[in-house]
Order: sequence, then structure tokens, then C-alpha cells
Amino acid sequence: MANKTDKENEAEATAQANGTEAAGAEGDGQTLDMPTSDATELSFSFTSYEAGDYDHDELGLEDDQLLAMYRNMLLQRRFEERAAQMYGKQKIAGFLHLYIGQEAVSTGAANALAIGQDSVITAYRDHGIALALGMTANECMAELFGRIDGCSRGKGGSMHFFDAEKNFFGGHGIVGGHIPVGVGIAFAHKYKGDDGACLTFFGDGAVGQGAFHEAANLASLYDLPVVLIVENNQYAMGTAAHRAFADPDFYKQAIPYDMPSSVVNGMDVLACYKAFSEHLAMAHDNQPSLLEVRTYRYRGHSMSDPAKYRTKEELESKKNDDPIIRLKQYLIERDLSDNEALDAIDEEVKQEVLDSVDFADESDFPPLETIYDDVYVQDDYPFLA
Amino acid sequence: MANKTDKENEAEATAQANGTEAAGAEGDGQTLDMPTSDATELSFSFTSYEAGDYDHDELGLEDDQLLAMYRNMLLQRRFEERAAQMYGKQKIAGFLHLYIGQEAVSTGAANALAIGQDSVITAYRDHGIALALGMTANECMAELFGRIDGCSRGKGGSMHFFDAEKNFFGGHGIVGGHIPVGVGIAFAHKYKGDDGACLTFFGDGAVGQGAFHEAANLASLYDLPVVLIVENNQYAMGTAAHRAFADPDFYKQAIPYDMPSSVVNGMDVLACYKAFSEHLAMAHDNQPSLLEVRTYRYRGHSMSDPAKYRTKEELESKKNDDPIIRLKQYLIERDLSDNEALDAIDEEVKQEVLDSVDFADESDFPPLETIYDDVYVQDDYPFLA
Amino acid sequence: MPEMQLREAIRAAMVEEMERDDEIFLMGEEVAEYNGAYKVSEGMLDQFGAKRVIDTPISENGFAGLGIGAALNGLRPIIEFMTWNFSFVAIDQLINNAAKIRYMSGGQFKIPIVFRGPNGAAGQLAATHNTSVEAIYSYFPGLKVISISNPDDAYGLLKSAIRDDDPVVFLESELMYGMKGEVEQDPERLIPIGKARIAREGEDVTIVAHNKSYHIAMEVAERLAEDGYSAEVIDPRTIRPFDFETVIESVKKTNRCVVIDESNPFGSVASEVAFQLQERAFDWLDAPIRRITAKDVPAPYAKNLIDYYMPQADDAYEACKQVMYVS
Amino acid sequence: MPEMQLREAIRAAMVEEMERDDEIFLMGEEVAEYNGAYKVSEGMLDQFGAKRVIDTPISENGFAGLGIGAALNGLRPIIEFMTWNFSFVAIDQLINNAAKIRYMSGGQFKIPIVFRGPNGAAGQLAATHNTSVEAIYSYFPGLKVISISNPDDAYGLLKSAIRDDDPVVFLESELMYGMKGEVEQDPERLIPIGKARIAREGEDVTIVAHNKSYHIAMEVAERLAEDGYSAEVIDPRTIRPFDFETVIESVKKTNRCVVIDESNPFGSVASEVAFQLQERAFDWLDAPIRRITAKDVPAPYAKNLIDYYMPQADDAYEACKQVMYVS
Ligand SMILES: Cc1ncc(C[n+]2csc(CCOP(=O)(O)OP(=O)(O)O)c2C)c(N)n1
Ligand SMILES: Cc1ncc(C[n+]2csc(CCOP(=O)(O)OP(=O)(O)O)c2C)c(N)n1
Ligand SMILES: [Mg+2]
Ligand SMILES: [Mg+2]
Repeated sequence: MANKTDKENEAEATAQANGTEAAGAEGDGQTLDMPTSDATELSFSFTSYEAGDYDHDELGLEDDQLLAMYRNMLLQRRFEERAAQMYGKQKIAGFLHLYIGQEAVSTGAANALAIGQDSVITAYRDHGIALALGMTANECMAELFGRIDGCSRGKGGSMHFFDAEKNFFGGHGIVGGHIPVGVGIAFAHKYKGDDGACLTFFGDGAVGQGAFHEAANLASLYDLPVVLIVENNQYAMGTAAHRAFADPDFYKQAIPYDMPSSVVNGMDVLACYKAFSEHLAMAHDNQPSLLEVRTYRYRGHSMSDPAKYRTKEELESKKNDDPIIRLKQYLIERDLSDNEALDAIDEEVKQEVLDSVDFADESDFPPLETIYDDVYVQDDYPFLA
Repeated sequence: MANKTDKENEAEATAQANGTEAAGAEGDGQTLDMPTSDATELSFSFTSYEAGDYDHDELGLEDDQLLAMYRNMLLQRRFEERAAQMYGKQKIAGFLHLYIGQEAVSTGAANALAIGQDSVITAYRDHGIALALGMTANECMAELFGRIDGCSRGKGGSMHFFDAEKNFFGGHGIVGGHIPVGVGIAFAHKYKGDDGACLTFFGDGAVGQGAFHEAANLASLYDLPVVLIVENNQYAMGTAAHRAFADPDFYKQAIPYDMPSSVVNGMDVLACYKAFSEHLAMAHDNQPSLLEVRTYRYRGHSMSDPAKYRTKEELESKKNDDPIIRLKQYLIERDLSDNEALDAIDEEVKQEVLDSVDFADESDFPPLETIYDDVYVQDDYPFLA
Repeated sequence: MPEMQLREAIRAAMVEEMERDDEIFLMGEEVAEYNGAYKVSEGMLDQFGAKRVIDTPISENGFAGLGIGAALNGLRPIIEFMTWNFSFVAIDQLINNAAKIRYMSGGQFKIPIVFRGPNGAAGQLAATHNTSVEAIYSYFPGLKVISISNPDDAYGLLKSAIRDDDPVVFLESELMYGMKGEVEQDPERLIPIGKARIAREGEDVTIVAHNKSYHIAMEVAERLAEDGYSAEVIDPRTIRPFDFETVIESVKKTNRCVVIDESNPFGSVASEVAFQLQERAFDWLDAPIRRITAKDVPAPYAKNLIDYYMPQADDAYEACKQVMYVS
Repeated sequence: MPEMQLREAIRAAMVEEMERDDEIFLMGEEVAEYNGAYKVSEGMLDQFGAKRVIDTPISENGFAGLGIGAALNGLRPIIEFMTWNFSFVAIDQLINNAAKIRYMSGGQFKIPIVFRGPNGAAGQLAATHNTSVEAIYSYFPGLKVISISNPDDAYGLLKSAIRDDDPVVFLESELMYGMKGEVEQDPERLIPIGKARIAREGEDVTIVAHNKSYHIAMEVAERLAEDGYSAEVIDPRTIRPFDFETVIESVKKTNRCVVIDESNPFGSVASEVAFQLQERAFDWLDAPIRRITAKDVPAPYAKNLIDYYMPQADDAYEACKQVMYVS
């Protein structure tokens, strides 16, 4: 397997999968040469980004940026806590999938990319990355409320946040269906030569869809600037990954697609930042790759899921590894902040979220005529009277 | 990766993929344990069944059976040569995909399985396996002619041979679409406990379909008695495998599905017989596996394809490795037959094929009323007057 | 007769059939350990064990195809789609394999399989989760398509579907799973596939409506009755084969027809009913056939928009009055 | 005007548009090095290079989705399906992504993409390779659907489709690729999407037919002319949005209509035309609308059966005479 990245620059840093080619095996259709030894041996290597291994200075993160990351993780958390409450009050309906527990992933990713240059696409569990990309609590809450000031004008709801300006391509409800789209976004970046890359997020469950596999092969075949990110929160609805996959170590999925692959601890925002930075660097070099993020969702799959398929102990043990607390400890240990200052941030964030509820509540429902808007660019619609 | 086969019995013989588990990585959703080392190393092993390595005695094949295999390979060849001619005479229409060059694969497979107990499903390039399973030239030629005595009553044509009695489940035209069906046939074998296994054949091109990947994961997850066989004839229509796949070594596709995998030289019927026997043994033990067969089609993709995408030299070099000639040489070298006897077989086979043309020609076109038959088991059809 | 929720009636049908016949199994996402995303299969894993109630990965194409293979090889699978929206990644299996293999093999194989799950709109789930698939699947010869509106029909028709030797698309409803109704429970209670039910007799207008729309039809009929008009309400129950005869007979009496169907309009069931009626009851029609469908847009999220998107009882009521020329 | 084969006209449209606009690329199976399975894209790799004419693996879901992503991100892809039969493994991309992302995003994105390839029956290819998809895709708001019957329309409509900012399903025909016809070639020759073409004017009966069926319609009209009847033949050209107005105007003149459509019948384009006509031209219809479609079975292989399967000119001719009450 050829590692197409610039090895000199990224020697140890780069996640890579190196296979020993079977001697004599080749795929140019010229001969029927076979692997020569009786038992063909292949080996592959992966990078593992572990929690606690990274220092923000060494990663080139300013203190301020780190604090901003902390603030944003809190914003994601508080936003969703409030959204859950609003769901209970029936201000929000349909499916509401909370990202709580996974905030280090969105935050690490959004800080590693260049907003407006790089692109992002994800599944329906999309509030975290939206806020991490700088979408406002107001437009997000209004969308959840189904109001005209929502980021999708009330047409999309929780599962379908979009922000064209930030190159945020949504928010998608069909498991796996957006993965080829992410690869296509990357295709356009390369075609246009605009130096963008596309972070394509999806859940562990999505690996069960053929779409993932077709997209991965295309990405690798065409050398596209894309990072395929398995956000492995251990469950797809009520199904633990090992109950759905013959091999739930998703980083191995890269092997047949001849792609570098890594695994990162998604509870540590610094590890995430590091992993995303390196995978983005590969992508910018037109080397697609796979990144398995090991993370955990604290809440049920959606609001209706009591999550009986896991034990309290399991949940508690995960909460002990909370990404926000971890970063808080880091900030305090390094004297970058103190409890008081961090509490003040929390209060600020809570107020921001409360304000967003007011904003959403005051926003109008979309006028009924708008039901026919946005179906087509062509505007004389409906076709059928 | 657990190898689920009975290792004691099949120690060297069995194709297997053994991965070194990344220390600490596990998928039971209990912890976020990560692979511990910085660069995780994995290794896998595959079996390679090479041409010329096998002796029919050692494989337990009687001399007579070997001669029968020779005869059947010739039957496949002559049948298709004649079919091509009949296509030119417009006795046959639609797509006609010839299997010429690949006969060792069908023959090795059909002799390794227990007809009526095990099952077979394949794509549209299905004449070879049909004849190898003992379907008659008559019913096959009549089907190509679109006649009522055809194996599918004239409804299926070249791409849709079926034989329920022989557990031959077709003959399918949508690339990759039949692979999950093959896995389902295997599911039923296991469910019923009838000791059957399903050989599921598909082309190299079909690996590009998500269906393959979904099916492979299901097969492994449920421990189904199936062998997934990539019949890699180097091309999918005009596309050489390396132009369609990031890694055209298809045997590696088994890795993420935690399945044993091998590669066999498809030009040697003994190697094929050996490989199919061992993979079938695994299947009978509810260990699904992947078998990449390296083979070659001499003709164009279908009758309309001039096959300009390959050189004459390439084609000639492949024809030098003809599976029928190889077996012929083997038979002669071992004094199991001589030129004269083998020529006599050829004459006999040619006559059988000529007779099948007569048979087909004399068979009636399906009566027009039969157009409404076979849509449903329910027989008061059409629903719409 | 005992009352049952729709989900319970569906479950009862599956359980009884699985008790009767070992060859039947249930497979789908979350059907086993989770007891069903909508609790339709609750308790079935406990009763039948993991061999016969089987959780899958999110691989609709894979497990739909697996079901077809199992049916070809002697079993009688019930494949649950969590919702029919997700059948689109598997549609090739249904229309090219389930619908056609029997035909292509000249009748050598039968494919006794039921694909079931909730269909149609289900509230504020937005565009990808509110599709109605009945017209799509009914287009394909080789499939049978059933869409039910109440627990009793669900029970009797699902039993028939499971015993049927042909592939059946069985359409339920997320929003109706909790709906209660009387069920005539009896192991041999089979409601025939392809027979419509005249839910309410009337003289003045025929309303044809299936699944959730049926309940709109009944409401409209009630309102019309208050106005002194008698509407005949027909629930087709089976979409393919569609019982046009019953509808035609009715229209020969009422001379007008309104179809309520929450599908998008183009080429919908309503279109087909209109085609058949005008072709086969032309001389009896005193007014154009009207249809009340979902708006011709993808389903929106906002509460007011999705409410407006759905077929409106008011519109159906007005349409009935129009075709009776009393509006 | 120069004569061109249908395939040449399609190619000319693509080539001219690609010369005009760098953002357009062509992707599909065998479109580049093989010059197209049906030689539609012959020479285009040579002219535009591998960046813009791109071969794919057999991964329709993957590359259809890739095209949609590329369109979202500023390009204008043309995605070729070798035939539309193979679009079923990718249908989720078309109906859930191409058709709905603009809507779900509240209009933030446009998706200027053309999916094209041959549709419908193509001879003795049996059941999986003879599907007509126009009714299926036209069901979905968010898509536009074009089906062409001759080189000139193909040329002018494909150019419009490529320039259109909405996703377009463009339906060609394997059996017509070699068909010749005059083409008014001009870089700015855009035939508007959504406008039917009155191919032949007449007074006695309206025949609506698209794609291959259009040629049956013209043949039938000729035969009717010999009998002294004048048929008006309308090629809708666009199926979604369908130009019902033109058909209605015609029927207001002829008072009868026959639709020829090689689709299977249930919920087909013919059904929708019938619905619209009876609703909007009820008082003008002097006879039921008839449709002549493929038989309601999967397509068989045998020569005599597949011939019988297809809509028959004789049947269409008889239907016309029936609706004129002269048979
Ligand atoms: C094709 C498809 N099948 C089924 C569903 C229903 N469904 C929605 S989310 C989900 C679980 C997905 O889990 P995962 O991919 O791990 O993402 P997570 O919810 O954990 O973020 C399922 C089965 C769907 N939306 N699409
Ligand atoms: C889903 C789908 N896409 C495209 C096609 C058209 N097609 C038929 S055969 C073929 C090539 C398949 O090649 P491979 O799988 O290697 O099989 P081989 O012909 O070499 O036996 C293609 C693209 C199809 N039948 N189905
Ligand atoms: Mg998950
Ligand atoms: Mg091949």
C-alpha cells in the first residue's frame, strides 16, 4: 500500500496503514501471478491517538483558543440540555438526537479545519458540529422550534442543520446516505483546486451501509481530499457495535481501500484536535483516510429511547471520562484558568442558550406559502395546481 | 480474529486470516479502551492455491471423475462456442456473456460440492456453472433460444439460468444484487440444519457494490455456511480491476469482516477443486469465507464488446495457460488418457452440443398466454384486465 | 371482541403464525433485544429465541436480500424495515429479486416473504422520513402490496400475507401503532388479500382511502352525514392487486368519487384509481374524480407546515361537496 | 439541417456545454476509456481529459452521491447510468439527497446535476434490464424528469437540463441511440423544460406518447389518416413538470385521448395523465381515456413474448378507433 502523503514532513505524526504487498500479486490485469508463498503474510499499521498525550502548546494552540474551545463545548452541552427540556415542553418535536458526551469530537474537528475553506457533512446528530463551526444558538434553536429564523428556515429540524456560508453541508437522516455526498464535496474541492477538504462524519452504525464502502473506495481511487470519520459512540440505537459487526474495530475498515487509518480517543479534545489536524493535512495532500473516533453518547439514541441496553455502571464510568471535565482539569492544572472563571463562562453560555430559546419562541412559524419554496430553484411552483 | 473452523483437522489446509488483536482494543461497548501502542501493528495471513501444486489422487479424486471433469469443461467450451455462432445467426439475442477461459472454476466448484445438498448462485455469466452442475446442453440451449423447453421456460435467457432441483439459484443480472441472496440461501441451510452450504459467485466488478460488503458482514456476523467467491477475471466490462479498486487484491476484502480468505489460480481445475473443497468444509462448519479466484475471460464482456482495452499479447499469454489444455496435459502426462481418447471425448461433446441446437430449434416458442404465468404463485392473473 | 392496539394486532398475527410454522422468522433492525423500534415485536425474542427473532446491522440491502435468499431456499421470512423510508437503499432487492426471480426462473421458485414496517408521514420528521411508498412498489408486477388502517385488518391481512406464497409489501403506520380497535382473534382468521372493505355504506359519493387517510375519510363521511349526505367509504386494504371492482360498483351507485391518499400526487394510487374509474365507469361518473393528497413537496419539519402538507379533512369535505355539486 | 444519430445529438449537447463551462464533468461506468457502453460519450475523454470524463467502479450509489456532493459544492455533474435499471441501487441518492437537500436546507443549496442514460425496454434482456423508471422518479417533488424521443429534442433538452439549476433525470433509449434525425445545432439552442411538443396536429383524437412510444403514436396517426381520421400527437418530452395544459387544450378540441407508454401500467404516467384530464377536462371528454402500456408482467426474454409485452401499435390503433366510436 502506497502511502501517498508527504512522508518526510509527517513521519511519525501521520496515521498510516502500510501493507506488505504479496509478492507477485498485482492488479494490472497483465498476468495471473499469484501470491507466491503458501501462507501469504500481510501487515498493517495504524496510529492511535490516546487521551492525555497532548499538550496544547505543542499542538500550536493559543491559550485563548483553548478557552474558546472550552466555551464552545459547554455551549454545545448547555444548548442540548435546554433543547431536551424544550422537547419535554413540546416546543420541539420529531426526532431529537443529542450529542452530549461527544463534544470533544466536534470541537477538535472544527478547530483543526479552516472554516469556509474546508467542508463538513454529518448525519442527523448534528447540533454539536453546527455549534462548533460557529453557527449561533439562536438559529439552531429556532430551527428546532421549526421557525422561519431557523438555520434551515424551519424546513429541516434537528436532523437537518445546514450552513452554506460555513460549508456545512448538513445534517442527514438516512444512515450512510451522506457519505458518498461527502466524498463528492471533496471531489469538487479537488476539481476546483480550492485547497478545501471535506470532513465526512458518520456513526458506527453507518459502516453497515454499502454506501460507506462504495464511497471509501471512490475516495481512495480518485485520491480525494476527504477524511472519513467513524464517530464510534459504541451504539447504533440499541445495538452495540459488536452485535452488528463481525469486527467492530472500525479502523481496520481502511485496509481494503488502501487508506491510512487511525483511532483516536474522542473524550480528549486535544487528542481529537491532533488527529483531525493530521488527517486534514493528509486530505489537503489528496490522501483520503479513515479516522475512527472512540466516543460515547450519554443520552439515549433519541428522546424516546430509555437506553435500557446498557448498564448504569457503564454510563457512569463513561461520564467519569467527560470531555468537558477533562478539559476543565487541564485548564486548571496548567493555570490557564480557574474554577471561578470557568463558572463564569458557564453562566454566560447558559444565558446565551436561554436567549436562544427566547429568540426561537419569538420567531414566526414559516408562512404557509413557503411550503412551496425551496423545492426547486425554478420558482414557479407548484407544477400541479 | 477468531478462526472458527476446526483448526485441529484442517491445520495447514484451511485458508485463514489471523489478525493480531490490537492490545486493549475491544468492541463490547464497555470501555473506551484504545489500542495501546502508538503505531498499532496488525497482521493477517492468507492461503494461496497455486497452479500445478495438486495431484488428483492426493485430493481424493478418482481417475474417472477427473475425466468427467475434463469432459464437462469441454462441454462448457463447445457449448458456448456454438452459442456464439447461434448468436451470429440471430437464434439468440439480448446479452450473451461467455465464460470461455473460466471453466476450471465452475468445474472445480461443482465437483467439490454435493449437488442437491449444497447450493449455488451466480451472476449473469452463468452457462459454465450450469453445465458443471449437470444441467443439460438441451435445456440450456433452448433457454438461449427463448423456447418453452429452456431451463427457465424461455423467460430468463442467457443471464437467468435456474435449476431448482440442483439448488442452482441463478443467473442474476444486477451486479452484486444476488450476493445478499446467496447469503440468505446459506442462512436457510443453517436454519433448517440441512448441512448445505451456498457457493456465491460474483465478478471482480461486484466488489464495487455496497451489496457485497453488507452481505459479507452479515455472513460473518451470523456465522453462515457460505463461500463468497470473487471470480476475478481481471475486467469488469472494459475496466481493468486496478482502474476500479484502490486495492485490486480482492482477498484482502475479507479482513474487516473477520473471515478466512484465500486466493486460487483459476486456470488449474485441481487447485480450484482443492480451494473450493476447503472453503466448503469451512462453510459446512458455519465458517463463512472469501475466495478470490484469479481467472481470465477470453472473449469480450458480451457479444458486442470488441475488447479493445487489452492487448493481443495479453490475451495470447492467457490462452497459453488454458485450463482445458492444462488438464489435458495432466491427463496425458499421468497416463490417465491419451490424445486419441481425449479427441473422441471432444467429438462426443461437439455432437451433444449440435444436438442441443437441434433440440432448441425444434422446441416451441412459449405460447403467448404464458406471459402471465410465473408472475405470482397465485394464478388468477393478470390483476389489471 | 377484545380491543388491541395496532402494534399488538400485528404482533399477535406474527406470533400465532410463528407458533404454527417453524419456517417463519422475523428479522430487522432492533426487532429482538430492543423489542422493536416501535415495540411491535415486543417479547418475541423471549418467546422464540435468537434463532427466529434476529437483530441486524443497518444493512437494509443486505438483510432484505438475505430474506429473499432464505425464502428461495424454503423459509418464510418476515423482514421488518424500521420504516419504509429506509427501504430505498434496499429497493433493488424488492423489485429486481423478490418481484422477478420467480418469473425469470420460469416459475421454479416461490418467494414467500413479507416486508413490513410503518409507511407514510409520521409527523415532524422532515423530508426523508415521511415518504409514502405504496405507488412505487405497486408499480411492479411480482409484488403484492397491502396497506392497513386498523388493528383488525392488520391482524387478518398480515396472517394472510405471511401464508401467501408471493412476496408481500405490508404497510403499517407509525402514528397508528397505538390506535386501538376490536380484533377478531382466531388462528385461522385470514382476511383475503385483494378485497376492499366497504367501511360505511352510502349513496351520494364514494370516498376511497387507505391507511391513515381512511380515518380522514370516516370523519368526512360523518360530517357529510350531518349535512344530510351519505358517503360510501371504501378502504381498499390491498393496493396491489387493487379491488377496483368494489370501487367501480360503488361509483355506479354514487356516480362520484373522492380519493384521499397521503402520498405525493404524481402517479399515486389516486391517479390509478382515477384511471380505472374513468375507463371502466365512464358513463356513471357525474363529476370528475377528485383526489386529496399530500402537497407536492418534500415533507417540511415545522409543525404548521407539516400539518398543512398532509391531506386535509376540510379539503376532502369540500371536494365531496363539489363532486356532489352542492358546494 | 444536419442529420445526427440520437447518441450523437446527446454527445453534441454535452460537448458544447462542457466547452462552455468548466464546471461540467461527465462521470459513469465506461464513459471514458471505453467511450461509453453505448458510445454516447465517444471521443469525450480525448477531448476533455481524465479530469472531466471519468470512469467509475460499478458503484452507482457511490458515484451518484459523489455527483450530488460535487453539485452542492459548486460543480455541474453529468452522471451517466449505464442504464436506468441500475439506478435502483442508487435511488436513495436521487430521491433523498438530490430531491430533498435543497428543501431541507431551506433553499441554501442548489443541486445542478443531470442523471442520464437509457430507460425502458431494450429487447431480449429479460426482467431486470427492461424497467421504465419515469413514473417512479416523477413521483418525487424536487426532481425534474425528461424523456426524449428524437435527436433534436435530446439535443435541446439536454442542454437545458445541464444549465438547469435543479436535479434532472434525463431518460434516453438504448434502442433509439442509432436513430437519425435532423438537429438544429446551435450553442444557444435551449428547448424549455416542461413544454410538450405537438408533433402532429389533428382534430379527432389526441395521442400522448413519449420516448419510443412516440414513434408508435406517429405510426398509428399515419394509419388513422389513411382511414380518414386526424390524430393529434403530443410528445410531452418532460414528464415532471408535465405540460398538462397542452394536452388539455388538445383534448378540448378532440374530446378523446389515448396514452401510449411502455411502462408497466399501475401508477404510470398514463395514469397521471388520465387523472389530470378527467379532473380538468371532464366536460370535454366524449370517451374514456385509454392507455396502451407494456403488459403488467416483468419483461420476459423470449422474442415472441417480449414483442407481445411491449405496447402494440395495433392495440393503440384500435383504442383510438374505440374512443372515436368507429371500431
Ligand atoms: C438507512 C437507514 N436505516 C435505518 C435508519 C434508522 N436509524 C436512524 S439512526 C440509527 C442508528 C445509527 O447509529 P450510528 O450510525 O451509530 O449513529 P449514532 O446514532 O450513534 O450517532 C438507525 C438505525 C435510518 N435513519 N436510515
Ligand atoms: C448494478 C449494475 N450496474 C451496472 C451493470 C452493467 N454491467 C453488467 S456486467 C458489468 C461488469 C461486471 O463485471 P464483473 O463483476 O467483473 O463480472 P464479469 O463480467 O467479469 O464476469 C456491468 C458494469 C449491471 N448489470 N448492474
Ligand atoms: Mg453510534
Ligand atoms: Mg470481471
